Amino acid sequence: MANSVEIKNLDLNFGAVKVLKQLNLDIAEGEFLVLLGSSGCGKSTLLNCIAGLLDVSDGQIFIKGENVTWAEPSDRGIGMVFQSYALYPQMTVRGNLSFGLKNAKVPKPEIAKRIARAADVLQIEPLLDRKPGALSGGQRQRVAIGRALVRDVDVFLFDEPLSNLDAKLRTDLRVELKRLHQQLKNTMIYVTHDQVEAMTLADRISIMKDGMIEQLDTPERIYAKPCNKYVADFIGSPAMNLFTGQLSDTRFGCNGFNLDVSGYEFSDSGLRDGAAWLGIRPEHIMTGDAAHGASYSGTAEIDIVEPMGSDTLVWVNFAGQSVRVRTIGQSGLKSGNTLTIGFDAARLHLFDKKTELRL
Amino acid sequence: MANSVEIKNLDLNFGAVKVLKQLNLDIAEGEFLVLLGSSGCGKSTLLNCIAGLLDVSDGQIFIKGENVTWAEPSDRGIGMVFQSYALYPQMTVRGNLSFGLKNAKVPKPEIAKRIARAADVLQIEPLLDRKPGALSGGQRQRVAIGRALVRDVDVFLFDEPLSNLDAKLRTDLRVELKRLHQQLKNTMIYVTHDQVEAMTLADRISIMKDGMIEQLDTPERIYAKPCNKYVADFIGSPAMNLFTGQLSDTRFGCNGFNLDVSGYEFSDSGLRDGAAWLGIRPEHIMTGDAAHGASYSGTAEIDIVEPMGSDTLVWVNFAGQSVRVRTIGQSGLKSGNTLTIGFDAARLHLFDKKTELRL
Amino acid sequence: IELEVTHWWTSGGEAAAVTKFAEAWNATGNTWLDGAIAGSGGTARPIIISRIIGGDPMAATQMNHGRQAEELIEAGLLLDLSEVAEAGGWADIVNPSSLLEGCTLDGKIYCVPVNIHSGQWMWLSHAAYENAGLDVPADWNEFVDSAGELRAAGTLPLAMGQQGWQQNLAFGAITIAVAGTEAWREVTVNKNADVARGPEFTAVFDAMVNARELASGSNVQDWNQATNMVITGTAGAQLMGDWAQGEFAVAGQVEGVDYSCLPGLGLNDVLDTGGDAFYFPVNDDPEITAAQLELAALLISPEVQVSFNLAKGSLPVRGDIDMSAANGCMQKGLEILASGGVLPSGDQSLSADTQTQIEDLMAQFWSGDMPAADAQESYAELIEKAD
Amino acid sequence: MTVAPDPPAQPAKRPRRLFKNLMAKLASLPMILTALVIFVGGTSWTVFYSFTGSRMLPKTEFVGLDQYERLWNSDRWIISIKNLGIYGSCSLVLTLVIGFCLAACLDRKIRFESAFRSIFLYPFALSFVVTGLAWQWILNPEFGLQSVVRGWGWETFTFNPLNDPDTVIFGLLIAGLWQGTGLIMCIMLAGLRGIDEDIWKAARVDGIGTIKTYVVVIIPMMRPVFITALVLIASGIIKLYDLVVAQTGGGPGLSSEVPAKYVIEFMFRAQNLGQGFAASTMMLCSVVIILIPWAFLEFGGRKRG
Amino acid sequence: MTVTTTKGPRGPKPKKAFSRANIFLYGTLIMVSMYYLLPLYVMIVTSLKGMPEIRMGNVFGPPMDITFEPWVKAWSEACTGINCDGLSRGFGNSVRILIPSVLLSIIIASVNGYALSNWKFKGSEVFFTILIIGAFIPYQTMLYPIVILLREIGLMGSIGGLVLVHTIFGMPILTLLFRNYFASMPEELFKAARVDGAGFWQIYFQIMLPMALPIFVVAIILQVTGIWNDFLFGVIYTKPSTYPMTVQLNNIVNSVQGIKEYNVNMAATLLTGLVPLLIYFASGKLFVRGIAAGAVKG
Ligand SMILES: Nc1ncnc2c1ncn2[C@@H]1O[C@H](COP(=O)(O)OP(=O)(O)OP(=O)(O)O)[C@@H](O)[C@H]1O
Ligand SMILES: Nc1ncnc2c1ncn2[C@@H]1O[C@H](COP(=O)(O)OP(=O)(O)OP(=O)(O)O)[C@@H](O)[C@H]1O
Ligand SMILES: [Mg+2]
Ligand SMILES: [Mg+2]
Repeated sequence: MANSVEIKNLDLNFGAVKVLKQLNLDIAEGEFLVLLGSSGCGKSTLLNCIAGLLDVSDGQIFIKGENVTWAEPSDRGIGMVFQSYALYPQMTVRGNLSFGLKNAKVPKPEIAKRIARAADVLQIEPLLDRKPGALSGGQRQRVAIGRALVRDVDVFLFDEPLSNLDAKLRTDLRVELKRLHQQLKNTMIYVTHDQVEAMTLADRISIMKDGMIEQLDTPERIYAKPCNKYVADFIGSPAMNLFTGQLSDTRFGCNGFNLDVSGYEFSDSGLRDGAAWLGIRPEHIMTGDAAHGASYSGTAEIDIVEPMGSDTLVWVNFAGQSVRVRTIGQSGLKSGNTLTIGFDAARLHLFDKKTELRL
Repeated sequence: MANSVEIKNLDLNFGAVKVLKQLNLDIAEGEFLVLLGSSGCGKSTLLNCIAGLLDVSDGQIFIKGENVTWAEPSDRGIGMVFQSYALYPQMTVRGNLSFGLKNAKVPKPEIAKRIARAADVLQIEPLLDRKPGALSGGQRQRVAIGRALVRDVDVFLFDEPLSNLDAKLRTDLRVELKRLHQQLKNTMIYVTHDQVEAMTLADRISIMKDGMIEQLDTPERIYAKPCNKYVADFIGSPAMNLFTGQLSDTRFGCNGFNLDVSGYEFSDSGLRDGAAWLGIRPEHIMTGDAAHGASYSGTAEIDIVEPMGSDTLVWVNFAGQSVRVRTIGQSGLKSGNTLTIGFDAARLHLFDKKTELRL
Repeated sequence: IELEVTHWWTSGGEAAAVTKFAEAWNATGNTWLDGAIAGSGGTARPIIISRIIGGDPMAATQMNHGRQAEELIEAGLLLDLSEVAEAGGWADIVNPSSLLEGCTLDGKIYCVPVNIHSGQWMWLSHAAYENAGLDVPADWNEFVDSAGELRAAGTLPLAMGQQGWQQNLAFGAITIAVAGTEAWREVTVNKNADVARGPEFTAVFDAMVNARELASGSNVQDWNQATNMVITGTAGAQLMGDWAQGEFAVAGQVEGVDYSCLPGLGLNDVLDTGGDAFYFPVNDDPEITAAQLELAALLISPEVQVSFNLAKGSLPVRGDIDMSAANGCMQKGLEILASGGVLPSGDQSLSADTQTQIEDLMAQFWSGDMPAADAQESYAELIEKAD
Repeated sequence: MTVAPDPPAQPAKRPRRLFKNLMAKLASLPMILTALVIFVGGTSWTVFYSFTGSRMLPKTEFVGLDQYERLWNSDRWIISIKNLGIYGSCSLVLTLVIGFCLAACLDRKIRFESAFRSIFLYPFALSFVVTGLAWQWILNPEFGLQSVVRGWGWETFTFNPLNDPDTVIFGLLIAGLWQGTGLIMCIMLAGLRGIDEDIWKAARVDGIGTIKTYVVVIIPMMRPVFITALVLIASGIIKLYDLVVAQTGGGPGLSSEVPAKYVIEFMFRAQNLGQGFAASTMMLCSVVIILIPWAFLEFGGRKRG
Repeated sequence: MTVTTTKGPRGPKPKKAFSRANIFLYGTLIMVSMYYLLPLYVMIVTSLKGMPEIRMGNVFGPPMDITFEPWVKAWSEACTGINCDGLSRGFGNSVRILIPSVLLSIIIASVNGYALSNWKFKGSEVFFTILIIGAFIPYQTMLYPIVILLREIGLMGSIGGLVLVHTIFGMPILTLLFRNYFASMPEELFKAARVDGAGFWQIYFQIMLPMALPIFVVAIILQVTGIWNDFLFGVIYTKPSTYPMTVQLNNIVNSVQGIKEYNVNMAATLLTGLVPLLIYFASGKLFVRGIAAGAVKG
């Protein structure tokens, strides 16, 4: 599969501040790539560079094999959807959709055809003659997508397109977006700091931190095999529990427990000794009877119980720290009681203490 | 247990608009009550009435048995925490905490003592001499809580105190708040439109809609036995699947399936016939082998699969509509495949079609 | 040809006089485009100068002749009128000849003097004195003596407009009357600071302190408002130039009956011979240049001089015309002129810069309580530095 | 991740700097010209000639600092500066105080707000010339305020600021405040409206009285608004000219002279350009002194504005 | 839930219409309003009186005989020098100066503000800073250089020259207003338009301009009043045939003939202030809103 977007050694500085540092990224044709990272890590900046809205300081950008590093945004074959929709408030929806095409001097009948098609795909025909002010948030977002759609672009860029919407709408539009991608098969680059969006939408997720890419992989692998402690901690909600301790061959010991990790799938690095972090996701901690068969099991005092309907989040005091445990809904657990918890070696994560890389 | 806050027949109009309508609410001493509802339903308005920041149009408000309908906010024994923190930006944290006390002519040593205690509870000692501008969002929120704390009030009012914070911080502060409540045992009234917050924090949740209370109950009961369709649809994420059909005694039939509901725990209303809604939460739909033993089982085509790490959300086409199914993480399901799903009568919800009340 | 003429003659008498010019010019088939600028010369001068410098000059403009225009002439911005002057024989007819000298630079003539104004007049209200049951004073000293009684009768002795130039004018008049012409000439023309520090001027400044007291309570700003106080009898007297007479005329008052005028404050029969002149900025259009020269000749022609000066209350610049129609005050002035009691005007001797500073000093002196000695010293310093 | 540094298909060159955003640069040309030719050029020209002995016309005859020496030895200049100092400090303080108080009153959800606002704002629509004349008439002792009050029977009432050298500045102030407070009120009102509603609620819950809340909480929060207002007032004060000319003409005597008037008079009436330029250079310096701290506050701390 | 009606306060808190705070508040406002209205009242009243009545004193008394004579005189009869056509001539000139000046200055300033906020280029901030400092330079400093500049481009004395001067001196504050306003518009809108292939002018005309109405209102109000009220430039850079109304007003008011005709002067003053006054009274609310949008930040 050819690469749709290639980014080579990209640097971007705002004055003295280096926001993107020697960044490399290849995105395949038709891929849905999500850029995920905490606020201020440079996601929007990267997207703006790809769109040509920011001048890169160094490096090159290729779209469909063509060097577009210095091309105008409108000549790059990209469409962009913004968090605040950025619809032109004084134009009707139709005007919004046709603005770019008129600028590109596309003939009238062609414009009408494309708008009709986009309106059909996005189901916004009845809205075409309204102004953005008279649309709901979700409708506006759809029009914003339509604006990219009509321009028949190769690459769609989304900058947190759903974060201004309320939770319910966000879920619905997320699914619509996914369906749209399955239908259009365009390359899509999607910025978000919402993990759920990233996990559900992405073919591949690129986790960014401080202008660099920490891990670029499928959602499943990022969840199951985070390549370092940062990614492990970042992905998953509630976050992974982390314990610091000492690894010696097949055992991990720390202040409070000690367990056999021979069931752990070590990476190729070969390291099996020394100070290390042990991580386990709240949903992988077994409780009650199930815990007894685990690699390690012990008891902990329940601190706080947070019922969330479908499941319950329990905060227990264990090994000198507060540990999150996710268990079934209506668990009947009470603050102050004791809970038996168990760790399964196959579902642990081990990271080197110094490099913080996965062992 | 005495009632800490009592609201009787409260009306509030903004001009001709009736925002609160004959609202009654009793809050017990030490209770953590969450007001939950969609935007614009009147939650903040109710809170402001309790605080005395809005003049009621009709009705009475009692705090600790005293009629405070006309009392000044500062005389009501309440403390309030705002979404935007509303810290005085030019004062240090200490200044913010002591301002109200100084104004009430509390003696200096007493002020110092109270600040020390609040700072201790909230762990903000090191911040006392900073200005709010130099604090992070979470720290500001803590100071805002501290401002209510030092005033030694009976009732804490929170207006979406966490919604300006990012997801991670929100989770952490939520737990802190819960812990704080366990420690202080004050009455707390907490406004939010975030279900997770409501479910995890509340002793009781009051679900509001259009200035009226739809259901007032414990989180567990609201989740397990929503009293009407609105509450059922509102609580739970992703939302409950709803099917409209015909109920005749022990069977519910609709366009696509028909199942035996004799396992359903009907309410006292006695109604068992007529047009009705059937609801089932995504997490209660059984899949694969487990489905076979259910009250009803059938097959559905998978539309979209959304892996979310710890579990997977599957959208299937069933009975002519899109149905959400929540299943385990790494399910291996693929769009286009067929999935066996099953409904368990004990976990269904039935609502009258007309009154929308639970059957 | 339409010629735009700027001036700052906007009071009643002045406007009437300008009309005479305009009528005469319009009668020749040309058009007089009036560019009056209200306020004193101080307001008008920046406008006039910036327009001349800015390359969009008017066709003719009023300016006090004297040193004000020197630099404009040097910069070649003003039209050389020598031709017309020669043709009209101005050198012979202009009396006193100092007027034409003021228009001359390097032997060329650049302006047309149109009238003679003198500042050394005292105007007295008969009504005011009658009310107080007093005789109308015949000179400054008598005036000072009777002032106390006048004030006791509820009449302000001396009307004084609160503007530097009016106060300076009063200073000039008092100087000539009190110190005499010699001392005046030594200081003003020869810039002799020693004389300015001398006893003659001490007397002058003492007299000034007196005058300041007599004028206290005079709250008007403009000179003609002050004149109006004399006309209406709310004030006993005013020190003002001969142009004040125009106001009396407009008010229909008669010299000797309703008011009196005392040249040289009745002490010294001398008058300075300042006056107004017209300058003609250089213009590219030869047609306009021709018209400018025509206008220059017209302004000094006998008929125009008569009608203009009668209206304005000033003296004509030519000695060869019949001014028998003039009223008593003007006749007095003409007599003094004829008898040679003539001084050059301050404008011709002192630069605008120095004048302004003296005016400032006077303004300060009159509005405050500056002691005579301080004022004298400051004045002497200004004279010392004058160029 | 390894990067194969394969040569780009078509090596795209970095475009020339000058031609980037060419249109924006062209469109900004009027601004650039104004800034450079008029403001920088004109100012430098003035400063340059302030070192010459120019009289009626600019001449390059250098006299060093003579003009400045004379300037600072001139009574009139000193008086002008003093007057400006008195007028300026009073005007600054009073405009801010009155402007803020009025804005605060209007912000109290009162009736007829827009009527009051229009009343306070309309003088701003009138020029200083009109302002000066109107107040000259009202303050005229013969038929203005003084005579009216005396007419009511208070025979000894004396209010004649314009003819008293000691108080004439306050006469100017009355008119200046009348004209200028409306705009400041407007700006303050906009600032007050921008204050988070929750702050007010927090203060009420804390039991802080309205006035105390304004003083202790709101005013400190409005610092940027105050700075904007301050700069506006200050720049107006330095330019003070029309009002003086129309209302008092600098009198009585020199008691209401101001620097701007000194500049004009010396440039044109006294025909001593050098002196006028020296005075205007001094004014320029004071502007720069006022502006530097402001520019620092306004542009220093932020990246995007 | 059963509700037992309980004793004690119920319903809205009774509000006293004349609470002490209210009396103080409205009292202050009314007192202050009187101060602000006094000059207007005096001007109107005086302008409707005849000279004899004025001479009797009391500027505050209402006119006993209302006469419109002074207004007529001020408009068309008052004399300056030998021209006795009142303000009427200046009105036409003012309009002819006003319209092009306002249009030109606002167009240029809005484009500048737009370029400064959306198309920053190297040095743009420097020029802007100079411009802003320029706003505070006393005009007097610039008078002479501008005379020379106008001479060089041959516009001295013409309406064109004055328009240019107004445009120049209006530029700093207007540019600031527009820049702040455009900077407060979402940047994403601009980005979206660029992705849509719109250029500098297209974005300006099709996206920004239609959204900038409030600030245009403020700019127009400021410029109309500023230019209409201008005296200094009007008197220095024009000539009698092109004098604006304020200069005529000054001429009429300062041409004292005998005693001052206060009624005519006041009528003239009112006539001159009429245009900006009307604009202010008509647009009070918009002005406040626009000021909030363009001038006050932070
Ligand atoms: N115009 C600018 N000038 C200077 N620094 C900037 C500018 N724009 C962004 N930055 C800085 O660059 C960094 C990356 O910003 P960017 O907007 O790309 O973050 P982001 O990952 O999109 O964050 P968010 O999730 O909050 O949108 C931030 O630290 C920000 O402060
Ligand atoms: N001052 C006011 N004047 C008129 N209507 C108002 C006012 N304040 C609120 N409302 C209306 O009252 C209703 C309830 O507002 P309220 O702020 O209580 O909602 P909310 O439940 O807090 O919503 P959110 O979750 O968005 O904060 C809304 O429809 C709102 O439009
Ligand atoms: Mg971003
Ligand atoms: Mg709310």
